[in-house]
Amino acid sequence: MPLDVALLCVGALLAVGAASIYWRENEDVSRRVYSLTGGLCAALFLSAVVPRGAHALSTTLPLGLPWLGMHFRLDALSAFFLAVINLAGGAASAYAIGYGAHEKSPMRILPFFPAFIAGMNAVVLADDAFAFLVSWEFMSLTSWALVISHHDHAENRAAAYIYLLMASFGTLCLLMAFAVLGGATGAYDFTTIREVPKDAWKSGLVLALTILGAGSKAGLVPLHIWLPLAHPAAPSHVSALMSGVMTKVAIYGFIRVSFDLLGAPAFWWSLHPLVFGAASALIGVLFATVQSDLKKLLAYSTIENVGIIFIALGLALAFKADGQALPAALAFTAALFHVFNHSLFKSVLFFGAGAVLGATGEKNIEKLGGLIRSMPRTAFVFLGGCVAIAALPPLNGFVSEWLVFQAILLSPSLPQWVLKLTTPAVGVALALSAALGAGAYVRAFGVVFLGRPRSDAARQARETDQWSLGAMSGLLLLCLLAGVLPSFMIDTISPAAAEYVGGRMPAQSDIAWLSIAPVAQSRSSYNGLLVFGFILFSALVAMQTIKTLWPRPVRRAPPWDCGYADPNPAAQYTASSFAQPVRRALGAIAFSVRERLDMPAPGETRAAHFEVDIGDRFISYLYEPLSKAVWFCVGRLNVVAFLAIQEYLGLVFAALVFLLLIVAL
Amino acid sequence: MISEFFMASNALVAIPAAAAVILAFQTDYKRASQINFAAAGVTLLFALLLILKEPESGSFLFVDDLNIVFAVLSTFVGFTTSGFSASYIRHEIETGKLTLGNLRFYHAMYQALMCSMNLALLASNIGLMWVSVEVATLTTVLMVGIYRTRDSLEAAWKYFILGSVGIALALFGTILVYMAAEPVLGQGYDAMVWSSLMEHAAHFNPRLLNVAFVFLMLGYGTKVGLAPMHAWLPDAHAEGPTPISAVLSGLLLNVALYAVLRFKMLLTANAAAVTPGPMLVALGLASVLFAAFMLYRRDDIKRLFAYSSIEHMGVIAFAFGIGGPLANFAGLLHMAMHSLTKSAIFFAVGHIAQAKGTQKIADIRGLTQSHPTLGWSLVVGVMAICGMPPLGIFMSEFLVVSSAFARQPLLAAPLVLGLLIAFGALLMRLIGMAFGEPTKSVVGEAEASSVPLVAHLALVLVAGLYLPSYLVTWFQNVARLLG
Amino acid sequence: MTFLFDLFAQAAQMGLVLVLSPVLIGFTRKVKARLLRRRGPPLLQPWYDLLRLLRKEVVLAHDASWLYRAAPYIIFATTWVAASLVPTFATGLMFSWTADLIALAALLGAGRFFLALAGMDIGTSFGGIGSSRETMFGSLAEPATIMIAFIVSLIAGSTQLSEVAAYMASDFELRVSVLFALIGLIIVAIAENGRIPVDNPATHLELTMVHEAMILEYSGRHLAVIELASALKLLLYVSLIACVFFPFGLARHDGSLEDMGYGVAFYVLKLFIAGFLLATFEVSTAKMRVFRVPDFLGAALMLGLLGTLLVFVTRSL
Amino acid sequence: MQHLSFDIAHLLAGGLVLVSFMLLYQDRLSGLINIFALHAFVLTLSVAWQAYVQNAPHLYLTAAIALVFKASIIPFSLHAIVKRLRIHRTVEVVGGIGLTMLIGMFLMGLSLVVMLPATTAADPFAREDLAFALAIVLLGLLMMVTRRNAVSQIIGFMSLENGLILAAAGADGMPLVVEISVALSVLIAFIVIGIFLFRIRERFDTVDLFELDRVRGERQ
Repeated sequence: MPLDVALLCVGALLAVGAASIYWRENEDVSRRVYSLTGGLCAALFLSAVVPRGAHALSTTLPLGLPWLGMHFRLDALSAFFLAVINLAGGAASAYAIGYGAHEKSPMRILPFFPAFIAGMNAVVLADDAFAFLVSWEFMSLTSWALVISHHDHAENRAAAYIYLLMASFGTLCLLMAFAVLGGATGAYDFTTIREVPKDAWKSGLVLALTILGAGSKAGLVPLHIWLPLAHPAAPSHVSALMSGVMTKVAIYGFIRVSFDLLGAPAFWWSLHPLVFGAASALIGVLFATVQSDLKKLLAYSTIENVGIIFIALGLALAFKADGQALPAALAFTAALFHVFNHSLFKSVLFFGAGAVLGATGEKNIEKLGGLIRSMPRTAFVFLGGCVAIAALPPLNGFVSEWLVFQAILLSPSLPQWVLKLTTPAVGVALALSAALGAGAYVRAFGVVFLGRPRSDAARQARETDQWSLGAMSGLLLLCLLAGVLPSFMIDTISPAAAEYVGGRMPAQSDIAWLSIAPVAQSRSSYNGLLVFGFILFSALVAMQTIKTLWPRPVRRAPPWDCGYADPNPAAQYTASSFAQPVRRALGAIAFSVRERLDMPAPGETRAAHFEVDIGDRFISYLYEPLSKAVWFCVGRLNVVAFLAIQEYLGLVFAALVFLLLIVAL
Repeated sequence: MISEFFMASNALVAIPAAAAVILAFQTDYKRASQINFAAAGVTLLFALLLILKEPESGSFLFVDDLNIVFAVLSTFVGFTTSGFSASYIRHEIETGKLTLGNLRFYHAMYQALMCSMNLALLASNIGLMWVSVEVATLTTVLMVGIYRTRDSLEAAWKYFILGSVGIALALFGTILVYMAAEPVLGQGYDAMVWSSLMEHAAHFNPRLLNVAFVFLMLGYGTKVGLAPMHAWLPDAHAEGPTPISAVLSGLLLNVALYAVLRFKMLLTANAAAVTPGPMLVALGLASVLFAAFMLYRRDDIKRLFAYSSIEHMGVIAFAFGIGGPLANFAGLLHMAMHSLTKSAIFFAVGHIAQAKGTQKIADIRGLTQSHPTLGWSLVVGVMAICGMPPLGIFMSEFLVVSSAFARQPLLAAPLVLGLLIAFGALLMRLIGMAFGEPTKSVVGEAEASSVPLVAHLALVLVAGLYLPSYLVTWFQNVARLLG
Repeated sequence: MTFLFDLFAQAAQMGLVLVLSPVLIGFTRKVKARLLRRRGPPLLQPWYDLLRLLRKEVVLAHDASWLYRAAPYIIFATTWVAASLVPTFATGLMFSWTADLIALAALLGAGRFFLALAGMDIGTSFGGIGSSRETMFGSLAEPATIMIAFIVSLIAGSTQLSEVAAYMASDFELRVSVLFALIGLIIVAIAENGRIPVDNPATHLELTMVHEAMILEYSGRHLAVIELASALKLLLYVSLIACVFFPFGLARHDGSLEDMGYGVAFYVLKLFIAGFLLATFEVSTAKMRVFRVPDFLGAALMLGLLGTLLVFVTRSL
Repeated sequence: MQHLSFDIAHLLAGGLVLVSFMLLYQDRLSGLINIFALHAFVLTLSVAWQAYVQNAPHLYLTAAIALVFKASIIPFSLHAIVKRLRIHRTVEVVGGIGLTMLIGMFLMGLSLVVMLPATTAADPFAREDLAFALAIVLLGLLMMVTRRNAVSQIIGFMSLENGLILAAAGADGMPLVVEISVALSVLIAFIVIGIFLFRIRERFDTVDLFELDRVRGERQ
């Protein structure tokens, strides 16, 4: 029943997308479309969370490949992802009711937005290779249309180009993976694929192809280059969905193949996710630290979080391969928990970025500042999002990272030496990326909202509308709840864990004081509720005592700044100067920096000039050579377009003689 | 004999022939285009009638599962194209590109082309098939050259020379097949009839069949447009009137492909002969990769899509070369989807070229803004031709790649590479044409009737989501036939 | 009854750390002064300063936002909670399991987060310098802390400080990785508390200052709260080192009252020793350039990683 | 009788191949046209002989077509065209006659290697004829590829067609030969007319209706 409802809603979403074209004349079309989408997302969310009983629901529609039909299935995992998708999707729709109002060409967005959400839902519901790939590529296609919706900027068009190219590369990889799994006989439905026995090289090939396919969609380094281009290009509520949800759908694809379809894992499967995950976490966060475009910054931090999730998944694979059910469950739970968290706070942050963009029309944070005074509510919510994503207690980001750390702490029990040597390194990468992430968000919030406005646009900013604020605060509230009451989340996830890694964490909700203990109370435990309570309590106590004992007035005065106070806002610390120490110390890990300083000699009156440009090594060492190679072949082959007829005849002649020789000999 | 006279398949040849004669004397071009449309429609009806009463076989024509697929497809595309050409030529007359005399000739030739192609598809013996393919070539040559500009004449000439060499090679192959059959089936007509050939193929002299297939492959392959015999195709598509480009891509290539498939079946029926699969696979891969690279530097919109036709013919040849029920099914599906999509794209391209007054890709920008219907249908069409879901070609490419990769990964990998490279080129061009700041346009949106265009795209969309089981069993029979 | 007793013990610890932290600062200053042949301020001088600050009016810059005013209390709260969750005189106190070693690091991280934000709020150049550098140091110090946490918790088989302390007290054999952890933690402690050679807590007009630069604009009660928080932070690190590496004389939470008394005595003793060592170290070294600090912290991180690797490997032997 | 007829057929087919080689060798246009007439004439003889041997009357028709159309009308009109285009004296510079000859020999050998083992079943007439026909086809194609001048390229094409006719005639009792030869003649007529219309002086692909030097649209 819930599955049927879900499929019905997916169809309805598509219908809404189509209907928007007919409604294009009347003026409240965008409000109508977004509210309908929101409602359908709510329905889908409900159908995901209503109790289904133990076994998975499945159904088959007479679509797609005729002898196969389209199989759909709703089990614990897909239900979880369904919930994640539609939570964010509903929030995005609600946000867009406000945000989409000042969209100059709404008809380039409205038809595709519901279709995009429908595609993502269909991916997690699909139960055969064809349905999966159709919805997967449909998701890419619709999001492409959304990325190119602001098509009058050349960089958006370039972003859209690279995006769809990478996306279909990924799809082709997945297609080949499924071909290896079930192509020979045309038995594409997952139930059959599960039963087919796989030999080592086959599953290795499938795994590699899946990493390429899912990784290119999830933005795993080195397949990430499209992500920081495409996500900022789309309108903010779409960027939120692409960053917060679509990458998760890609992760779902990876889980589905590597934990489900491929059967029992071998230990070396875990190496790719671990290594690439660690690389993504570090490189992503370092790029985020030096970005000065707010949405690009958020996109890079998405790469970081995807990396964290892949690290957890790699650990889960390793434990599962070694038959350690409990640690596997812990790692798996951590991964899914982080999926959930990231979808929440990344949406909040993109919504906030959209609000800032709407209020100032400025994406470059070097031109912002002081918005906390003109848009206090947005500032508060954005701050909450920053705290959450910076993995600080008591919000939810910390809980999932804490769980990942706990999983790493269990990994010495893994027998393989290569894993013994890898996991600590991965742990360092994780710790570094967590800390750097905090720094990156200090910079983001501090430069955008604190200090003094650096441009007129920032000076004239106004608070954003109620819908946007409502959506953001709702998600932030969820972040807080997931942070202080993690035990419920863990227990919600554990059925999926039980199904896919064959073990579950001890039930958390009955531990005293609602604290969580992954393995045992004595080994490690954390209690978000109490931490939150204590912080609140002690802060209030301190404030109250001071206020009552020493009530002293507050006087406003110009800043002192050691006497150097400079009224000019340009004298503030800029974003790039803020990032400079990290860039100097750690930048070499991730990118190639070129600093150019033009310092006038003493006595010269012209201004000094300093600029930094930061290059992605993967682009300069991987992608540019590739495109060069293609263009080389193009140039070489192009002469064939301009031969004389008899030269063409010569080609035919040569082919004829060649084939005759073959049959003759 | 009487019963044979009333065969529905005769109508497929007779109606266009009659229409051609009528149109040759019809001076009013509006009336002419209506007659053209009507004749194509009736032909289509008879083709559909064939589905019900197949198989039937006479002394010159015969109908079986294989050629009826092609017949229905070609009559359908011929019908829609005649509809499109009605609205296309109106504009050509208004802009004075074509004179009334040209048009009389044009319409007559259109029906003659239909006639010869149907004849080639339904011909029950290899000699007749050869003759009709040759006639089809001549008619299309005349149509390609119809604008009388230097480029069009040159394209026609190139097409003519390469085509006739191909035809000659095919003829030699045909003769060889006869000589292979003659010792078994005895002298005379019998040794050229498909049915008897297929029956006794097992006893033919295999080595002679091999040599024959080399000639037939290259000869008819030239008309299919497989590399390296492709050279005529881009120019012919680019310089002729757009309806003819649509017919070329949508039909003529298929007709030639049909011939190749027939002879492939003949060879597969003979155990001792070489398996034709590898030859098809090799030519297919060559075409895909070659066309994929060639797409990048095209600056003429019709040439661009002509090269994409080469690419897709390569994919189809590859599928049939791989063989097996799954791949053959995929090949047939891909062929059908490609004809529909590519002709739709050429419909759109024709209107676009008229609306923008140029075929230079560089001068076409921002279509989705200046001509929303045209622009978006171009986007849909290109996405379809690139194998994006939920459109039909995705399904066939899914089947081709997956069935091939499961069995010969080393062959499928280059195919996938070619598809990706081609996609890169087409997407680049598409974004350039459909988005960005629109360029100046000479004609507004409303001029063109987009019914055939939308109809094709709708069909492709539906096929991508749902194939009626009747069609599927039908295709599967054919796939089994193809071995 | 026991519940009340536990509650009392927990409260006692909270009070204790609050009271002792400025005293520790004062003691360190005193020792330094003596080592420099000065008499130095009285032991309780930090408390006097705090009270004086509390009695003063608050001067806020025009551009100061609500965040600027809230930050001191948040910083204070996080630090205080963290400090009161580290076993000082007794293990396994009522709420000691609320946050383990990693959570403590994260709590301090939260404090740093808001401190850095507060530094940027007024929009002065000094504040920016301070925040930027603090972020830089933090992003190296925090991983180092976590690596050290890995080492000790892998050895003790738990991230719970009480458990770790108990384990270390009961069957403790000196491992090289423990040594690494100790050195690393000391480095981190020095850096995090802005002591020489990383930063100089005694100066205000030096371009290399970090902590002081961020709180430059604070005054009155806000400044007092922040100073108290930083004192708590120092105390926290000292007691962390003490309870992990020198867990002598720690009482158990179910121990009798006099055990607790002994525990307190031991604890105070440890504090004074630590303060003495810190002072001597500070007078014997010079401050380093800011851009050498990453190397300094990087050393801690490397030590942590080495130690962890050693533990991973030795675990399986 | 059987033996003799075989010898004659063999002789004629071989003669045709020989003439093809002469075509390859000849580099003066008018001379080329005359040799082509000879080629067509030999074809006529050989087709006629086949007709007589297989007593297939319709082949006489084919032979007649060959004689009338290929051996007289075409050469005549080609002479006219060549005169009209004022290229009747041009001596083609063919890159290395010797090399062309060598390739021709190779092709001859190839066609024998391909055909003889392939046609063991067929009767001797067919075998020989077929081998020679293939040789003629290949030589004609070779001529089209190597020659630069339009007229000589056409002649190459037509000799290729002659090879086809020879093969068709050689195939015992093959139906539709007449139709096919007619169709081919139409094709050739088209080409000749095309040449005449477009006044192609140089190669096939320079239809110089207008100015000679031009840049095709795509050449960047």
